[in-house]
Amino acid sequence: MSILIDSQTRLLVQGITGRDGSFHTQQMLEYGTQVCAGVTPGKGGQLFANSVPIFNTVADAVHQTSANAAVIYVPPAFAAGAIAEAADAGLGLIVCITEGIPTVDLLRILPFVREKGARLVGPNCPGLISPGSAKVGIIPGNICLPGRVGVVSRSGTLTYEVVNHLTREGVGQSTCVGIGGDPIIGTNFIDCLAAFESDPDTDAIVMIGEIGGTDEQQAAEFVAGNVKKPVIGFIAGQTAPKGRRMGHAGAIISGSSGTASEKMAAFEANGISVMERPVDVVHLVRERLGQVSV
Amino acid sequence: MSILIDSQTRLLVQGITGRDGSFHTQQMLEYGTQVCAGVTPGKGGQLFANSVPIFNTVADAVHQTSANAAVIYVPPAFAAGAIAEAADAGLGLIVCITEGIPTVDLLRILPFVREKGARLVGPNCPGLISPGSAKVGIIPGNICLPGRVGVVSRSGTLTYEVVNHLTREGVGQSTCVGIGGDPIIGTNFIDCLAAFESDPDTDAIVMIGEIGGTDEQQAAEFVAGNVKKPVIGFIAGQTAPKGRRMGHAGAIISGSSGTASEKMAAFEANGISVMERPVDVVHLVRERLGQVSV
Amino acid sequence: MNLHEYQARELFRQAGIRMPDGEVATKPSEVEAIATRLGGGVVIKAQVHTGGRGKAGGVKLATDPREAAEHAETILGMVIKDLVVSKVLVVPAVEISSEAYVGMILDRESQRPVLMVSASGGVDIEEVAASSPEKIRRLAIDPRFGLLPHQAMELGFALYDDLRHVRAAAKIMTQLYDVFMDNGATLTEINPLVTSSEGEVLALDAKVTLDDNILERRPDLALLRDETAEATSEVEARHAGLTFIKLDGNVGCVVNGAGLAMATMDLVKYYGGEPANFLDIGGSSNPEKVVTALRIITRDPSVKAILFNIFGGITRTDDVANGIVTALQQFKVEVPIVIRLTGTNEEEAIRILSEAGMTALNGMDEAVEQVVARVKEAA
Amino acid sequence: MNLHEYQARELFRQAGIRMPDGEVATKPSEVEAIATRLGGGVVIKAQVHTGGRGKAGGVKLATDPREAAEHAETILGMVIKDLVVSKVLVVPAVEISSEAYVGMILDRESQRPVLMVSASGGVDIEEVAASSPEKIRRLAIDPRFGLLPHQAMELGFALYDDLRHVRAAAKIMTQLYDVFMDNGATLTEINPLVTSSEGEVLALDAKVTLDDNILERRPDLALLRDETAEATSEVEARHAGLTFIKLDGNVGCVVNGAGLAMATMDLVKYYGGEPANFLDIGGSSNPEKVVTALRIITRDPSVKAILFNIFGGITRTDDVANGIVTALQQFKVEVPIVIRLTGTNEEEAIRILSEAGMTALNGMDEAVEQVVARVKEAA
Repeated sequence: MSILIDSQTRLLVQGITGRDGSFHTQQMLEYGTQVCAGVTPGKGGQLFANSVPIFNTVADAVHQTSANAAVIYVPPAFAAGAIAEAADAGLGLIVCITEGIPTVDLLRILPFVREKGARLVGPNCPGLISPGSAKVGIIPGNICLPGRVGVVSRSGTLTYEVVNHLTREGVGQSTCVGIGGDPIIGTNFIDCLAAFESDPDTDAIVMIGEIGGTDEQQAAEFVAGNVKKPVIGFIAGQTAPKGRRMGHAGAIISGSSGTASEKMAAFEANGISVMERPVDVVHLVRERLGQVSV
Repeated sequence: MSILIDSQTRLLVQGITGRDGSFHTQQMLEYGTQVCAGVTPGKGGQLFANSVPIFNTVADAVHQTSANAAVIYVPPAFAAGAIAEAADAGLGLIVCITEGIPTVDLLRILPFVREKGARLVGPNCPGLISPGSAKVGIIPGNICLPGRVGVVSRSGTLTYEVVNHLTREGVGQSTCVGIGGDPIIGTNFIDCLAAFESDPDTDAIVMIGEIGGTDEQQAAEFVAGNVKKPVIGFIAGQTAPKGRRMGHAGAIISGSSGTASEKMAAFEANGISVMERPVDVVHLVRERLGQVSV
Repeated sequence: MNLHEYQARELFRQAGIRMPDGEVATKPSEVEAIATRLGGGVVIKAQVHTGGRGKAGGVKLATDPREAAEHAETILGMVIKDLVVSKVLVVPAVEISSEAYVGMILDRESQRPVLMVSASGGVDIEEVAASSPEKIRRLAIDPRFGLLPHQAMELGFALYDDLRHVRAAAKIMTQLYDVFMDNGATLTEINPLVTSSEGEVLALDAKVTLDDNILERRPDLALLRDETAEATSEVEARHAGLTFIKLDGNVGCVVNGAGLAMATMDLVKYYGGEPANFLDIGGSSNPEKVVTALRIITRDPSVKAILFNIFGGITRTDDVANGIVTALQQFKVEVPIVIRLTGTNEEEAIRILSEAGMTALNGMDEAVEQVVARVKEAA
Repeated sequence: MNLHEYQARELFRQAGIRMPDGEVATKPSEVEAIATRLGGGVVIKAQVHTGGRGKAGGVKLATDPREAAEHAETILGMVIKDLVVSKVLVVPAVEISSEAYVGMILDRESQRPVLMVSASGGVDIEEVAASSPEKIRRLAIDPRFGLLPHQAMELGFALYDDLRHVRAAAKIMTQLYDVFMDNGATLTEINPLVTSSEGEVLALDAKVTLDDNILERRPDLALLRDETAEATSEVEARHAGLTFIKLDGNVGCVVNGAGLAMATMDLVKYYGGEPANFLDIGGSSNPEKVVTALRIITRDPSVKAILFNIFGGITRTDDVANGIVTALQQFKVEVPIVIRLTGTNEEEAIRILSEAGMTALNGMDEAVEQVVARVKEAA
């Protein structure tokens, strides 16, 4: 009951011995994710946490362990290379947590990833979690609850805030995906909306956007044409000034384009219920699910 | 009764106003080829030979004239760019006559041509001719005769020599293709063999190779597995010394590999009749066609 | 990171883009010397990170070195949109036959660099895009192949008829693409690209915005940062690993995560308050960051109350609590602080705060309502 | 075009490949000075375009400057496979822990540059390829993406265990790819790539072959051509736009087109003769080319008869006929000439020849049989 990852996902961790990589691998293992291999060049042959074999290269790791997904915690200078390595080794899902990758590296590597048929989530994203089954990335497991609402977001902690409201009120999630706030990302809203739409275990979708770009507008049009399930949306940055980058490289209003009001209008025009506050998620989901079941 | 080009081919000439381009365009027009457009940047709007419209860009030319093939006579420094331009404009066949293109330009541009779904013949080749229908390139029309033998060759004048023997003895040709003698070329023996094999108007195939590389050996294996029609082969360079480039950039015996004897052995081992001299082509074709018709 | 025109020109020059000569100066006497060296008329251009410098009087034509020095006197020290002009660029005046626009941007939709050209240059390209979009030709460039020669030529023909101009413009487009990719830019722009009366094609302006993420790899580019052209508090924040943007309200906000920070600002507004800033302490918590955050915010006299909104994931809420306590030991905070903490190590955080005599709230709405109320009490 | 080691080292250096210092010299006194500057033991290496210089005594170790000068005395002027050594490279002697092989070639089959590495370096790689192909790892590089970091690392792990060595080798592979692509090479090779006793990874040799077609675009590379290292007649031929290769026989051949030229040589052999050369006058005919061709061929005392085999397509046979007539006016040709001409303007050609008292044949076999007979008569 999820998209992209589930209890069958065999995860490989690139940068498993680094500070972030080792901490979050421990967390993923504790959550029950099948972490079957780690990669750190030069540490091939060692074990992580006395259980996960470490390899020098992703190719070796895939060959030995049949991993089918990768999560990347390597430093920004090496991250684009790590993405290419995972794609080249045939991994179908690559989740890149690393923040600060030069955009030019991504521009160059994305066509390679696409040719290899891999799906990249991120970079600079919290990853994803299918509550109760698997967690890939850094989304805290304890705020999630297995259930039937799909969540997709450009943000990290704002996602936690929204998910936390759902969980507290007993509204579980099928999968929560953080797609990242950079201008160039591998997986966008539409990809996730399409996946949730065709996931039999998702009943409603929460989409959390922010200022900058036109991804939300395009997603809204996609919803109108292709998504039958109820969609509830939020846009952060109503009070953001123009021309200033609000933390995320992608969160910037250029000229008159990319404003929160423009995006919220697109949501409303395309049948997406708009949350005014994060807390509104609960009643809107319930309302829309109620409508649907009528 | 031909491969790659016929009387329906609508040809565009890149570099139509240059010395070689204008001379050979005249020849192609006289042969009856449908030359429907020329391209020379800066001369858009003019006419070639009072009949062929000239455009600044291939895109313009294709848009205005529905050309479906290009032949390129531009100087080496611009030739790879011209190939890309033709491919980008959607032309299905691109014949590059230009000699002296830096190999590194071709390495970079070939994947683009392939992605666009275009077939490149050459570069540094004499082009092709479907006797009686169309001529694209520089193969002299007067030495050819319409008929049912396909000819494919790495060489220029050696092809003329062989075709001349056929024509004099009344053995006509379906199409003659000069694929060029460079190490990196767009269309190879196997491509042409496959095309001739499936051409209902070709009965036998003459393949003219030379020293260097292993294209002929691979072609021979392809013949054994995939070509039912009789194939007659020639290899130039039996007396060539090792390690010296015999004119063509591709004609060089490296170490013990790429020798004429090795290639002729591969021909014989795979059912290809080997011509000792160019003149042998006539009786071998007749002999093999006789065998087939028995 | 925005570059000054004179810095962008240096990157252009490395890529071979043809431009008039030009030199940068900080004093009128230098401007006079440069104008003398260049000979003839010159243009003096304020070097500030903002558009509209022309309208603000930051660009002036001088017919001789003396007039150049006079203009420099006026322009140096001028304030344009809150920014003080401390440098001017001096270039020869060029007689212009035509003005075009050529720019490269990072395009989110195609996930590619996009080259935009327009024969209508020298004006605000966004206005052209809005009013006459048909006047702009756009081309998404596939980085696997780069800007192909025929693509550049096609766009050149969209600007000019004369083949020499077309070829020159095509070359400049290729060079502009190189500047973009080789330096990790998110924008490279020439506005206007002109044909001179001698028939040359020249870049009369140079604009480059760099991807901040490239700077670690390219210390040469990082050196181009001009911190004098930024607000002091934002520079201080960046050095501490924070993202801080000053706004006009009175509720100081300290949040972890950019999305949550924006949502927090929005909620302040929702409950009738006005956020005084955007402040993201980022993913990895560190008490020192919190101290710096508080120091920056409390320096702003318009701040009447401070809101912490921390959702602990990677961020450990106890680190944040420690930061608050440390800050309050180091300096006095005159305005009320409302703290919302939840997530990682939240119990420890609450213990730390309560030992220091503070309490923390669990809900975001509750916290925002409270901080807005405190501001109103203070008013 | 083959480069000398010292020239290849310069391209390597521009790409950042780590190598021991080294300098080139043409006199023993210079070698002594360089050895003094470098200090310690040095290796003196003959700069010739041929393999096997080591076996031929063209590479020598010297423990001090004096011995270096002595070795230079021996090596300079030495003849290795017909080539006179006029330059030596002097490099510090390096204590070596391991020798590997790293090379890039242009691969016809994959139509890509192929990187080859082997932990068994310092020996003839073709022998390794023949005897133990499993010791060589090959990777075809997609020029759209270049050599990706993980690909270089994987190959690095095929050579070394120590991560520092792996990273250093991966870096050198990337640089070697850059040398290949940036200079239009068809071969770039390091044999051996060594680990020094200090743990460094260094290129101890440098080999580069350039694509002749790149030279027009790159005058800097064209300057590297060392015509003293080539046969004089081949240099003369190239300047005239011909391709000429000296062989051991006695039938001089002048042909248009490389394939036909080879087929002509083969046919000479078939009819019992021995070709004295490969000579292709190329596509565009020009009487002057024919004159040069005849001049070069007649200089070879072993040539007993000359065969022209011209199939006119772009080549105009009348141009060739004119060239023959002009040449015979300019200098005396002592050996018989057999001419086969067919194709473009053949009637005019025959007229020109007959006016000069010559005849032309129409068939290739006929002409070859006749020229072989003439040689036998002469014997």
